[in-house]
Amino acid sequence: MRRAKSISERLLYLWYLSRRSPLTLVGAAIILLVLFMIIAAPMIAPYNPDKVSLTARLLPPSAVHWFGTDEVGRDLFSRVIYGARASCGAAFMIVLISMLVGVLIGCFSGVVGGRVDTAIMRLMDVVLALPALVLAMALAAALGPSLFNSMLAVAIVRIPAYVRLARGQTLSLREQVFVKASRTFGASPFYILRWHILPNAMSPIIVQATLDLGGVVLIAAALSFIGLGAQPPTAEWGALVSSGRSYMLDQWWYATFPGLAILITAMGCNLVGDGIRDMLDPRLRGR
Amino acid sequence: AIAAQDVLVLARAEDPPTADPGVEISNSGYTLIYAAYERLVAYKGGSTEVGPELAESWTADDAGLVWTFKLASGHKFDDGAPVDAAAVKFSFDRLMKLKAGPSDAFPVLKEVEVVDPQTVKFHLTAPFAPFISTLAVSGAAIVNPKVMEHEKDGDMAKAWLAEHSAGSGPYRIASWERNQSIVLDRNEHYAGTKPALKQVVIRIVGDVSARRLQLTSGDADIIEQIPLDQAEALQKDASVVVESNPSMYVNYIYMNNRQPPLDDAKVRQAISYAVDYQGIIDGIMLGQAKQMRGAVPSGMWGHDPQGFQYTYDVEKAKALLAESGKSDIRLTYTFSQADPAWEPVGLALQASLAEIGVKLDLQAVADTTKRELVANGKFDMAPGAWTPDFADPYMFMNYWFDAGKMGGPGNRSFYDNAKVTELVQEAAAIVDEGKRKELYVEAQTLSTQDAPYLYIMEKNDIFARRAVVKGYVYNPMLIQVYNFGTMSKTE
Amino acid sequence: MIARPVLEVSDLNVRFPASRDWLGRPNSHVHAVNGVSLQVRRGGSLGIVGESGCGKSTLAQAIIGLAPYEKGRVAIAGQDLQAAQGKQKRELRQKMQIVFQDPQSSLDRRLPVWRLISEPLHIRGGHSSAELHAKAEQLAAAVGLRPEHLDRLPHEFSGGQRQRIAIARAMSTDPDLMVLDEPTSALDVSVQAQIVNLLLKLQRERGLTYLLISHDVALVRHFCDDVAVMYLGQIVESGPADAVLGNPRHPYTQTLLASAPSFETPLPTLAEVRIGELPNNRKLPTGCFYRERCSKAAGGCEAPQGLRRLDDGARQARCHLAQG
Amino acid sequence: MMTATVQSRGQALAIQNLSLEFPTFSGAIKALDNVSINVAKAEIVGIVGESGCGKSVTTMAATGLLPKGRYRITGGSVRLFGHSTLTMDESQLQDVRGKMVSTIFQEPMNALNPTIRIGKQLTDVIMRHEEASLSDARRIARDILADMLIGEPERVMKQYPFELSGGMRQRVLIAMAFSCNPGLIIADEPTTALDVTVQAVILRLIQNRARRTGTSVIFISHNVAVVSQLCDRLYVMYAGRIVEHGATRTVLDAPQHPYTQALLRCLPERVAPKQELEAITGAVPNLMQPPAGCYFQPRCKEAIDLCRSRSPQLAGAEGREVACWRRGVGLEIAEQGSRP
Amino acid sequence: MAITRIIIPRLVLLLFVVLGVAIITFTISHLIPGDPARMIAGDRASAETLENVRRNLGLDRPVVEQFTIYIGNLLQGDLGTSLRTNRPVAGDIRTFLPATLELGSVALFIAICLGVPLGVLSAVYKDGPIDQIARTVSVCGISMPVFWFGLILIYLFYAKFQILPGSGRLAMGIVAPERITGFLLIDSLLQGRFDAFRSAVYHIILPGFVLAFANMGVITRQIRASMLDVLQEDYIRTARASGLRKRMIIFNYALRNALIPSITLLGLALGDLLYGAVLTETIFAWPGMGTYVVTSIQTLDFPAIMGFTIVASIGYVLINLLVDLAYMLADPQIREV
Ligand SMILES: Nc1ncnc2c1ncn2[C@@H]1O[C@H](COP(=O)(O)OP(=O)(O)OP(=O)(O)O)[C@@H](O)[C@H]1O
Ligand SMILES: Nc1ncnc2c1ncn2[C@@H]1O[C@H](COP(=O)(O)OP(=O)(O)OP(=O)(O)O)[C@@H](O)[C@H]1O
Ligand SMILES: [Mg+2]
Ligand SMILES: [Mg+2]
Repeated sequence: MRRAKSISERLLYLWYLSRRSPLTLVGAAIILLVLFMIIAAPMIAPYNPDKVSLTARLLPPSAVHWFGTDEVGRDLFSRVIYGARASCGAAFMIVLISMLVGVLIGCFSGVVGGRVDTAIMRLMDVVLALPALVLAMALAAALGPSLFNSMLAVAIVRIPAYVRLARGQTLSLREQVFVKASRTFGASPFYILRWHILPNAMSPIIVQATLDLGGVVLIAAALSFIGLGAQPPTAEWGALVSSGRSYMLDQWWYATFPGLAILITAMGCNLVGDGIRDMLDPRLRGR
Repeated sequence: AIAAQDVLVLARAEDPPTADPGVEISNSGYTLIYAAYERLVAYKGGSTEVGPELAESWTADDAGLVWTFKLASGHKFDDGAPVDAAAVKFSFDRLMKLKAGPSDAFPVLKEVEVVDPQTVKFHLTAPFAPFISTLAVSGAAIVNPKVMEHEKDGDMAKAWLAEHSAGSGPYRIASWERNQSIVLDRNEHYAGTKPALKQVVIRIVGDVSARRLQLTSGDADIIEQIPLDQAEALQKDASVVVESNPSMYVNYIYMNNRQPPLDDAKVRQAISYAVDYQGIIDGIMLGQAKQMRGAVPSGMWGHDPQGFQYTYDVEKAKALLAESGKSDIRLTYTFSQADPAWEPVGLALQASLAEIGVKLDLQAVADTTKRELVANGKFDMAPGAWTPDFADPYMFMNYWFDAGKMGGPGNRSFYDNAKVTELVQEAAAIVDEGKRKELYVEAQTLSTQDAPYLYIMEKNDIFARRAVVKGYVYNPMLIQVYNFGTMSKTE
Repeated sequence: MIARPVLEVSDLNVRFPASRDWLGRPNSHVHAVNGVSLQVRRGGSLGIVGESGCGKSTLAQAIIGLAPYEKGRVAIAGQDLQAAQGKQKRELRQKMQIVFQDPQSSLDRRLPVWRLISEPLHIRGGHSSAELHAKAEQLAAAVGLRPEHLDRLPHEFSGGQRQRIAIARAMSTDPDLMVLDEPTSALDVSVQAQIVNLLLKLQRERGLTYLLISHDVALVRHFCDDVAVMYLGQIVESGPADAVLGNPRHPYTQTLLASAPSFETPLPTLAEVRIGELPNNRKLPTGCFYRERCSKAAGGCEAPQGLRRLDDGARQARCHLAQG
Repeated sequence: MMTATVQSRGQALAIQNLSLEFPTFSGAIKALDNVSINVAKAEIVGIVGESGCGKSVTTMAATGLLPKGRYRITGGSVRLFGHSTLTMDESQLQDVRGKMVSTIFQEPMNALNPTIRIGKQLTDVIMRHEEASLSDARRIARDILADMLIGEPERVMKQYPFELSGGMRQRVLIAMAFSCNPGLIIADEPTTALDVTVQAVILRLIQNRARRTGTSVIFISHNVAVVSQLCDRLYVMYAGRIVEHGATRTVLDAPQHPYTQALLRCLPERVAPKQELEAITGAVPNLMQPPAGCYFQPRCKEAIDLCRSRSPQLAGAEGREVACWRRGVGLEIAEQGSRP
Repeated sequence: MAITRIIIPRLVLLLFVVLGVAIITFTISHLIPGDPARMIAGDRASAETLENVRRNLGLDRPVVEQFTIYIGNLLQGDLGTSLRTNRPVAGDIRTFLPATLELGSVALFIAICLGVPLGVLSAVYKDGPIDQIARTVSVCGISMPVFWFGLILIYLFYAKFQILPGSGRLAMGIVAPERITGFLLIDSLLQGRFDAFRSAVYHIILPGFVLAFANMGVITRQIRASMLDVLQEDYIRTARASGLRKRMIIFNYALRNALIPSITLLGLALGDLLYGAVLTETIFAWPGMGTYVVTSIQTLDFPAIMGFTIVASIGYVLINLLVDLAYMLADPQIREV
């Protein structure tokens, strides 16, 4: 009963906050749209995205092909819609993997402390100093270019950010009075991690992850653009821009629409991330 | 800004890796090497036959093991030093010592001997029919022995020659801003007629559209690597000429003869019948190609105009497949982006094979990875592109079918037919061209029946130049290589 | 026979690393507690007063086991806490409980009240959720919270109520000693009175033993049997509350009392209060720690001062000028 | 005595029936309701009340320091030396602040800019309001620091805030407040975060300087004892309303409002050790949904029906007013039905 | 004291990083399926030739030995020889680095000049129309796929309107000035080559802006956030209460403190700049490290990739060292302790 009330209250509160920041609403709308595209792609897409039609090459946007067609006559609108699956799916996996691994390492490092902590952090410094894109490219080159491999690479280079964040949270929470109190009751480090640190550290980490999602959509697309990510004929936005690139002069639509899709999706993630961060910000809360 | 009349600007996508004839193996580098160096022999005009260049005349002993060259006088390196027999010896010694890619054109070279300053002798370990042709390749360029002054850590001046030149060609490399531009200046000591172009500038312009815009605006005189669609668009511009010439650049697909079910010739034949060749040529190549007929392309002697050609015949393909007794075939097409046609061809192939019930998965990998997989036979089907290094059917027949050259060197479908191997080896060892041609035609007939490769197409070589650029002579052996020395710009 | 004290602290020293070299080794220290000895009788209450930064909280934390110490001994019911290990250590820890100054930050804002109150028991283990809830309900009732409060989150409470939750939590293990580190200084006076009443009531009813830390002299006078005045990590005067606060002997205690605002006395003149700050505790002064600020400083103050017993024997002061 | 002479010299600050609210998601917080405060020239006036009762909001509203757009003034007026501050725009306010009225805030730890040297922070203010060259400004700053009994003003001016102790910082802030000789100083709990010994010094410094320069002071505190030592007159606030005011001694010796009485009775210093204190039950009302009638009535032991339905008005003699039905003073007004 | 405390651990870290990066890239380069020898000799190369090339590259030796040799050379500043260009990698990097640095500095300059004021305005007029606009612009910047943005701008400004060049650093006919710093903008001025300067300026506008735009977004967001933090600090209230002018408060009192947390960000932004530069350079055919490393990766030129990676990581650590020092200068509390 009471719970239910507080949930509806919270929803109302969220609505109130987002009304105050219309941009967050825009972001949320974008994300919903993209989710819809991912789930309902077969229903929205007017054509099979991989259907080659050599007679319908490079047609301009029209009522039949909203975004035109590509050099082998595939419908670009359908490809952009299906592209959401590859592009966003990859980004989501990257963020998920790096977040889980990073939080695990970070909390462990923060709780254990001492030499182990130092060693872990130095290692993270090294990973952090690796130019992200280059490591991604090198790994992709080493393991063969594929969405999965470049995903793995990006995930690896993103781990340190989460490690630092989680460790920072752990360290600062460890100094919080309620955690100290728990220690005076004889709580084990594991108990403190389970009951106090993880639940309290999660919100900033989730905010970070949402913001990251936007960045990772860009990176995944960039890798595909350079030819190291998703491989043709997979419809992926970065790869689409890449193939559209050489047709820019005569067939501007080819590269333009998938690029717009990337931009808008990344904006959605960033806007929502910013919004959530503002909502969780205790300073803005009461007002 | 339109470049001056005596300066020719060439825009292309990438910097040549190096300009060292002893190392460089890409056409991109040949542009420089052919402009800066001379060889003993040269292709005659647009033909694949060779004629004198530094060598005035030559003779061979009966066994074909010793070749004697008489050097023409008057040829000078760009520092004024004469080109003599010692330089020839030096160049080949250096080539063989470096033993990088280019040296592979000389598998039987034993020794070069200086007889007198104008006479030089080549000793071979075995008769090698294409020998004279091989002397026209980039690696056979004659290098000024003085480059050894630039030697560092025993590298035979490799580092220096990577971006300088030391030859007797019409031009010399004046400056090289990596990834930006290369300036070729006239070699004042060049023995031939003084070139009309004072300077040739090669600009690196990565983006196709940018190259195209530079051509139409007159900033560039020649642009390379233009996609077919752009070529079509460019053709509409009156001030631009799109050069499209039949080349010996062939696109074919390796079928791994060692790997079931492709080890069965029936299956390979079925696949060969299932492909819509004309569809590919029209749809993907916009007609700028033609279907291959046997291994030797039409521009090369040894080509068999009556040779057997697979046609698009789904029924026959299905029947052959049924004969083979194989079903549920699932194959992988391993490709890279090195050639822009490979991906669409893969897609077309996928569609075609689906019609005969063969499922084809496309697997895209880095080009280096693809090469490695192919070299080690870890693939089902993979597209390949081939150009001859020297003008001899040897480049196709012996590389593609000799069971001793399996994997990387050339026989990438791991085709093993003892009879064919014997035929091509015999053809390589005799000098008589008529006899050789017979042997090669026979080998082609035999091998085409086995369908080790999918013979797709001979592509046209396409680049665009401004109409004011005159005097260009196309030679199918010299893709991306221009006769700058005899070209000019006139209104 | 005098019962054994619940808490015995002897010659406790606590220092924190203040700066480190590049290898991370401390190369200077903050000397927060410098040789404190004290005892708390069962059922009694000891107040500790002193300026901010004099080491009161550090002392409390060292006692409760949150601040490591190198020198000295803390014994609870005769058992040394630092020497204990494992389960025994946890049990010893649960014999002491602490109530912090800020009730807001001492409660995890994500846990419901019943979970907060029963956390020490949860950690001890062996109780079902229902048992914990029931136990929490009893404790809540004892501190004046209603059962319907148990499922709420701390942010739904006022400061005073939160402090009640913290007190209920501290009582959950039936501790021998409760350390109260400024339990009311974050609260309004009206609420302070509620909490003080509650604490006193609990002491009367359950015979709790308190160690109260505060800088409010009036509160300590009201609340405690005994008082110890701290200055720069040392106890400078101690004894029964009425005696020490009614008739201070140490010059520092005198200044402290004179400065405390009151209705009756006007503001002290500037000369009376003497401007001065707590000396740096990175480098401890020599001799009497208070010498620099002391208006009565005289010969003999350069020597380190020990606690000396005064007249009746119940009081001690760390000043050679304090009349015995 | 002193009060009389001071009042004849005119008003420094006159807040008349100021009402103010903060609109929020779940409703408006009625932070101030009909607050009237008068400060005569050279007078030291105290405002006491529990945390959140609106002490700071009152003075910040009067000086225009509340965050723009976050609050709404629903009535009343503020006159500062005859100027209406509520109608001023930001640039006029900028001229008033520091020059006519200065504020000393509660937290000395964060009230000085951590990255700017003390001297610069002081001279910036001085040069903003006085026509002074940098060297003049430095001299003024030095003098006033010395006046605040800061040992080596020159050295302190070269230091950063974090190098000073809390007491020193608060003295710097007081110096800054006094630096342009404003007519009114608002001291918003300037000593709450400090030790008693330091507190005594600070209070003395404020008092001495104010008396010497004839500056009016509003001293905000929740510590009645502190206020009693310092102030001429006293306002007691509860939940956004003034419940009682009068000369300090009168209010403390003979508190009229039950809240004031309870506040004084719950102090430990007035009760024998270990005795139960007379705590005020319950908690301060939620200003979003304040109780009907007198805001104190839910906690008041003497509340009658009238208290639960109608808000009492301040009433009484000039300079000594109480808002309580039980004291009878307001009854007549209530009967006239001026306010529900 | 404080300085050494900051520098020494960083230098130790530098060693760690270089070693770590070397190990990682070296390992990757040996996991790679591609054979560098085949790359040099061409894929038709005979087994014999391959063998010879491998021997020349030292690839026939045990991996550990190869690594030791590599590290030994590294310590002498020798990054090996590029497989593709046959030139020393260190030399290649020296050739290409200035172009990237020039592009990066210009982009950073633009980003700071636009981003900081935008962030300040956005915070000062929080929730107002300016704020909404600034936030939209900054989110656009952060979310912009650099490679696509570059393409669009090239299409518009170069192809359509033909007002700006779309690739390279200098126009066709213009001879590059002597190389002094490698920064064309500086070299051309030093030599009084105004034609080259003009051309260089024209050429850097588009790539500079594209690269700047993303970073501007990040900077705006950061400055806005820290300005908002700072503006609600007590000392700002003090400054307001003492009647200081709004402009003075914002720029002298608030911005200064808001910049301190942003310095750290600047370090990160520089890292991002590198990533953005790689993409921007490929789009604009900018002859810098980005183009170099992309080509190297496409051709699996591992000495070049390793060299680049090591140099980039050293750069990263050094930038962070600088950031820490700047932090120390900006924050007196750290400086004086
Ligand atoms: N974790 C710590 N690390 C370093 N120094 C510390 C630490 N905790 C306390 N200190 C220092 O020890 C000294 C004593 O601090 P403590 O908190 O015990 O004082 P206190 O008497 O409780 O003051 P307050 O009344 O302000 O709470 C202070 O100088 C403080 O700066
Ligand atoms: N910006 C604001 N937005 C919303 N409510 C506010 C704001 N500022 C103050 N309030 C509310 O106004 C009321 C009065 O606050 P004020 O700060 O004046 O209290 P105070 O008497 O100064 O308390 P304290 O002694 O804690 O300083 C409080 O209930 C507070 O929650
Ligand atoms: Mg404390
Ligand atoms: Mg206040």
